[in-house]
Amino acid sequence: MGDNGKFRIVDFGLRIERGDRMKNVAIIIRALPFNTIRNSEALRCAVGLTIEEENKIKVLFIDDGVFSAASLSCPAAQERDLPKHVETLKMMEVELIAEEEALVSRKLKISREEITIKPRQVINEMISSADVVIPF
Amino acid sequence: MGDNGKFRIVDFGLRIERGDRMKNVAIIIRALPFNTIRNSEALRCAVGLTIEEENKIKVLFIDDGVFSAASLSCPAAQERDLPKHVETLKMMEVELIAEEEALVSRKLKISREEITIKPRQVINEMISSADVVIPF
Amino acid sequence: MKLCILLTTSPEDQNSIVVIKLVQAALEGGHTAGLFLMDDGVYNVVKKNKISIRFAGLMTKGASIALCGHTAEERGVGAEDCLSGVKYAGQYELACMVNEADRFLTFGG
Amino acid sequence: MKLCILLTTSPEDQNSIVVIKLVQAALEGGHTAGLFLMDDGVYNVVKKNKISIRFAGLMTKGASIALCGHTAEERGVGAEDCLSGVKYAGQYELACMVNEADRFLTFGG
Repeated sequence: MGDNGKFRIVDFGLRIERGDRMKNVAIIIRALPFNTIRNSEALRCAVGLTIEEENKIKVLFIDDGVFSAASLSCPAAQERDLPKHVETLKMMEVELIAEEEALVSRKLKISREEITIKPRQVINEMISSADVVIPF
Repeated sequence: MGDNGKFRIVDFGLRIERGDRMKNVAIIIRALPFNTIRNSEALRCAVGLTIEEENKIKVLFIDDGVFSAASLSCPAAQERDLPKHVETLKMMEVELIAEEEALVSRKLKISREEITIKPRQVINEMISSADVVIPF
Repeated sequence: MKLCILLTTSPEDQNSIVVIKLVQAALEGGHTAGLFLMDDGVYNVVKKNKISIRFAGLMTKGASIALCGHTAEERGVGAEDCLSGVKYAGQYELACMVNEADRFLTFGG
Repeated sequence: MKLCILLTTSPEDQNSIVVIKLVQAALEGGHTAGLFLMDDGVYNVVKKNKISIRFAGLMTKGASIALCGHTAEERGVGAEDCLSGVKYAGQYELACMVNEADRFLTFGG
């Protein structure tokens, strides 16, 4: 990327060649939604990670995590600011994806348009091609 | 028990008729041994519960908890004082019981004589007949 | 009836809210309630921890709260860090609670 | 190589020991290591918490440690409660770490 005008920050820790550092980050939400604040923290973390523009974030709801994706409009989810986080993430062009098989086997539906549904195989490929995977 | 000389402590909270208060307590250890200090805490708690002489304690290793029962002599277990706790419990006449089916399916053996092996059905009956069940 | 509860998880876990609501309901129903905190459960009554105000409220309404001093010390949580009224105790306290309780519940991980 | 680690569990979890040993090994191998603590993970660097001395040791050897001030505040853990040298930061710090790291690992519940 040397010639396209990307700058170098030589005095900022190890982030020497910023232009080379586009990172694909996969945040995985796989646990039941309301037993801890963990899933809310995962979304807050996803929002935070977008601050560094060189991070390209995906949020993947798999296994029991799809309960979080399916229940975003219920009072408990609102209490934990989940809808607000999801709206922010969409605004920041973060992809939010829920696992099709997990939804089917749990007879769940996604009502929020921010979240797209994809087969597990596709999600697995996203995980394995990510530079950084952060499971919650 | 009114006539057998058991005393009453009328000024000690709700513990009015101490003689009537023999409690069967089942402590259940069901998780893998070394990921947290939880199982060590369970045994320490069991030791503590024997201080009140009216508590009759059983420690039941079920499911993945049998790994704790089977690995009492390994260095990680010693680091967490598990053997010491088990010896103390035996001295205090606490029953230590591991689930037979869980051991078989995990191909584990119990080398410590403090721990007896019983079928799940028997353990289930112990749990359901206990006055207090403390799962760890 | 005397309801006693052992809580071993930090305020991060939903357990704290369930326990608070259970104890409130018990007290409102005219029952007695005692709490014993152990392991990360001790963080629930650290004064500087926001959730502690709700546990203080339970004590105001008559609940008794004790904690395992050993696990608190391991975490650097001294008696002075905890809500006033919380009994900085030991496993003996838990042993007595277990024996005295008409209903004893555990909320763990 | 720069190794960065996100730790979200309290010292009760074995994660803390694994992370300490990983970071030690990385530093001894001549690599750079950064830690970010979030949720109950912030308790690992509370000065009064016994395990914190081991994290202090990592900083002496060159590791950098930052934490999520928001989650610390929720727990009543102020900057003054933490080891000196720990950066009381925000999710921006984590975002940068994720971007800078050659290897990024998460240790959660």
